[in-house]
Amino acid sequence: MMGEALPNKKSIEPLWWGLFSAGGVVAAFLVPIHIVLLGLAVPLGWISDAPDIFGHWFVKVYLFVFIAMPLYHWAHRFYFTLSDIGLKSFRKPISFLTYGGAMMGTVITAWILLRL
Amino acid sequence: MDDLETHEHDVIVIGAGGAGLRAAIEASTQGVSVGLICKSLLGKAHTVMAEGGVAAALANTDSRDNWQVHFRDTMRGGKMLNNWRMAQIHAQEAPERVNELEEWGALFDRTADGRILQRNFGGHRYPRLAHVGDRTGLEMIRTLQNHGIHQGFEVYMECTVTHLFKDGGRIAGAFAYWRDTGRFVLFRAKAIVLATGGIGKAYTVTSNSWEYTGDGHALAFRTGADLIDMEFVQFHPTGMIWPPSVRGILVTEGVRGEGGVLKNSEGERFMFNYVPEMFQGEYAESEEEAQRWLGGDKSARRPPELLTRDVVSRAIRSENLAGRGSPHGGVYLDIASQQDAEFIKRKLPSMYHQFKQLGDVDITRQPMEIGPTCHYVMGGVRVDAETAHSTVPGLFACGEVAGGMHGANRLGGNSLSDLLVFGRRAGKSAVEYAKSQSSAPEIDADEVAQAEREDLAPFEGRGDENPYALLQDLQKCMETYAGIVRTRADLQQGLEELAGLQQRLARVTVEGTRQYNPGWHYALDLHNMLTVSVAIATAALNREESRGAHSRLDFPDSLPDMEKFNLTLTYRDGQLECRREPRPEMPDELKQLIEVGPGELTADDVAPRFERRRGF
Amino acid sequence: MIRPDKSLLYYPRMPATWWLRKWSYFLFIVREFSSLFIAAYLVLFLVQLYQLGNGAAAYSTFTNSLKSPGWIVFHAVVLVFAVYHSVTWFYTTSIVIPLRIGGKEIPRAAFTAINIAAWIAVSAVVFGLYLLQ
Amino acid sequence: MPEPTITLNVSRYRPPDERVPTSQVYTIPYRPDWVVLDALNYIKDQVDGSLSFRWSCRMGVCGSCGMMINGEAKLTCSVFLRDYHPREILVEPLENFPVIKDLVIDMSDFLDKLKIVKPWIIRETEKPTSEGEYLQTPEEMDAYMGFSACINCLLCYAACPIFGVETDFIGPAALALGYRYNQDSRDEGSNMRWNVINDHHGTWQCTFVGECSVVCPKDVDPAAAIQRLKVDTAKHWIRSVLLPWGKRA
Repeated sequence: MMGEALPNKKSIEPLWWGLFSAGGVVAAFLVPIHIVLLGLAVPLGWISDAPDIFGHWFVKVYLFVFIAMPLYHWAHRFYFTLSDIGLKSFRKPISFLTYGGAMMGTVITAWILLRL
Repeated sequence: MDDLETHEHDVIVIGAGGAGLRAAIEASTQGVSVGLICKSLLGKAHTVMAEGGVAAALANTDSRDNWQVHFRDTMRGGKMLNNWRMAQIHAQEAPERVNELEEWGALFDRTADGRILQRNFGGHRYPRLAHVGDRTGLEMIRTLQNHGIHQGFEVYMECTVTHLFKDGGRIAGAFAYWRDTGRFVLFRAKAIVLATGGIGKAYTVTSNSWEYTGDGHALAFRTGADLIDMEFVQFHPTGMIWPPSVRGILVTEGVRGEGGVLKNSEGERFMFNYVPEMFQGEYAESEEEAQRWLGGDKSARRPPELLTRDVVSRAIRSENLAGRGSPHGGVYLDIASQQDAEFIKRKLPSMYHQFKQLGDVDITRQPMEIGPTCHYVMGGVRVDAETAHSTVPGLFACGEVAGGMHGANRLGGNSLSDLLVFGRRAGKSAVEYAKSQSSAPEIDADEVAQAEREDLAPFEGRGDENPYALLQDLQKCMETYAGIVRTRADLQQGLEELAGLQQRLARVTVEGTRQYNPGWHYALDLHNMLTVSVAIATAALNREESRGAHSRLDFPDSLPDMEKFNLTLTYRDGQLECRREPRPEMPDELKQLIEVGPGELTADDVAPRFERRRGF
Repeated sequence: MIRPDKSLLYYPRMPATWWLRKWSYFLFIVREFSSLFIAAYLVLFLVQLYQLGNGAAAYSTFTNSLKSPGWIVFHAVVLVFAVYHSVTWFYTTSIVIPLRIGGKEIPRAAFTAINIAAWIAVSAVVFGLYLLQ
Repeated sequence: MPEPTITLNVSRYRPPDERVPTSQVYTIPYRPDWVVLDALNYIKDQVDGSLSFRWSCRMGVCGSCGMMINGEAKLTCSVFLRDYHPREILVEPLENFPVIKDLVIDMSDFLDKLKIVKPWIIRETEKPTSEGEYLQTPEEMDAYMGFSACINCLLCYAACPIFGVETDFIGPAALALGYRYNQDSRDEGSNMRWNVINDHHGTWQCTFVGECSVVCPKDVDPAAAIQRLKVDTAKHWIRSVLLPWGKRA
């Protein structure tokens, strides 16, 4: 049990939670329509593919947010889910995998978008 | 005794309801070591069940109110038998205690301009009860608990005290057992504050919970302290009566305060027929006038449903005897016809849920079936008004376990203010007393060994008496012979049966181990309940008149001569001694307050309050 | 707070499979795992963009492979999780950030409905813009 | 016709002889107007005087009689036998807490947690009581009133799997209490609570399962309180990072 006075440490959790929330919003509003468009409608031939659209710079900015943010959403949820279902003793490595993965994903996303 | 767990404090408070918490808070702010012992969990004491509100002449809702009117209402409600000094202190200090509680974080319903809202209640001339919906007690105990937990007093939870020890004449400590392990524990203390609440479990139909077994009354009594006014047991007029499993559960007086009316099976508002002489002229005389009052007309007088509890309880009983009762022996309490559903749900949310959930009744549409339920004991440990000191040096009492404050009948809302006012005073004076003791009192090892033997006796298989069966018989005995109305023959019969129960108690045997054993706990509680029951019946037998909550069929009138004394009980050499204690003369200025009409009191006293408000 | 004896207490242990005990717990875990499916989809989409950067040939090879039944099923499954995420997200948002109109909190269901309407509108806009390109 | 009966399967734990809970089956007369607590009291009074459980008010306000009824956290004074009859009723102690005996749990840890959220009004300068109450409009009161109705019954802790996994989690009721004081217009102490709330065992441990609010018998909605605390704490964090020179307690 923690004592009366907790150390006044600067926890970074508000930052992760903020990114998680932003990612959750992006995912909630945009992911389903993207799947419908690019994962189902185009492959099934309902509409034609339009890769040129990805070349516009503002679409690149949009895609950066669209991809990177939900990665933090995943990282945060997955980190807690794994510890909720009993892996709390592996918290450290899991946090490297999840939050680290999201950060790496951000860099990779930027790189891929820049070379388009 | 060497291997006995022992704790030492300057002040020990027994009981963690409102009074005990307030006493412990006060004592610990004075910088001494304080221990708070409670037999159930912290924050679950009976105060939590108080609903309607806490009475204090804040004059927020009606500017005509002040302490003098509150004092007058309390004395008249108590049928002049109150310790006038206590009633005076109570009326004077209650507003500050309520404000203090508010400052500690208590939530109260508010007036539009942000002050504490007050509601009407039986016997109070003006709307006086500060409240939050109908869960005021919960808010109070939570505030006291939350304020108390950072005060630094030690809490001993689920720990039941069974004996008090003295060193010479003064208090020295307490003997208790942990409920969960059944192990014994000794507390050394210079001063002990009793705040153990009431005795309601001695009756079958009661609003009280299992904790209310008169522990403090019995502990004090056996330690040599006087009990006072024990004949006065309050039956709250509105308890649930149907279905049987909820019988006795309280229906707050706030229902009537918010406009609820009482009707008999013929649909008549019968309370108009029961206004006692003392209150003639103060209550509405027609339904029309009562309606105007409910509509906010200040010239109209309050409806007779808001008469004091003793009067209403007896009226309900009379209606039943006359064949105009409800099917299950009560009457109807109807707010549905008086207020709209939205209002009822907002002002009385707990009542709405309680009836919906437990009784399958929608109180916004249907009347409630209600009847009297044992609710409060006015009698208790005789204490000094200023200090809450009992007749035993070092032993203090506050809250319901203390006697004198409420006289022959308590007004609704006055118990919550009582426990704040006198809880604080008891804590304060216990510290003063403890500091005045130069040497720590000693506890006699033989007495401790004796206490241990007595407490363990039920495990020794001395007979085949079941504690629950005994408890039920005790409750039935008190309900039958020392209930709402009494006669000499009944009380004598009751005392005889109580003597029989006393003998059966010696043969009680419990099964199982000492760990959290409810049978054993009951067996020990029964000692206290029997002690208190005998005290009640004896006092009731000795007061040959009817007054307040004490109603004698063989002496139906209040006798002026009997107003001059209280009945005091003392335990001496194994014998119970009942004597008439003359009441101290009240100063003339207080006498005047009671005799004059309330309207004449206001002008001068109210003005300074408003000056102050503007400054705020 | 003084407690006498902790040695006799029984300490229950929460099994790792607690989320199978109750339907509401199970739905919670599904909600949390939806983030994994969404992330997986996004990684796949990243690969698509990467292939686009590798030139038209690489890109069309990749998009052709998305026509296989396996990938169609994958997308369908992810879509279910994504929609589940959206709906639960909008509902939880109504709890986290109460919408007040005239000082009163509007009902959570109403706020959720508003969010869902906005979601459909946003989806329509994205759909429209893509078609118009 | 034989009298109808109902069966209760009750968890028993009797140390020191038994070190793990067992169960005991009681078949008692069935009364449709009885709540589960009435049935337990019947067992204790008439069948088995050694059965231990806590209760007090019988009216859903003291919060003593919380138990697991068929796996759901409930106040036993508020659930009727008729909702289960003729099925058997499984009665267990509240989940996630150490058991003292039978249906009695140890809640002392919770009382310590209450303390650390500082559930009292904190003011920069205290006002003497003689000046009367703090003014607070009905609207200001409404902002936190719903969060003040907690009866410390611990059903929310029993329903919270996160607390089950990590008992250091401050948990729903205590955090909701902190939120209640932060929302109170009379209070100026939210900076003093920030540390506790921002702790890993504070709000951040909560993953919003939401069951605490479902089981709460007083509609306190601790889940909402905790999520809103997260928002407030995140805002506070941003301020403290972006404006580190700003005023902070």
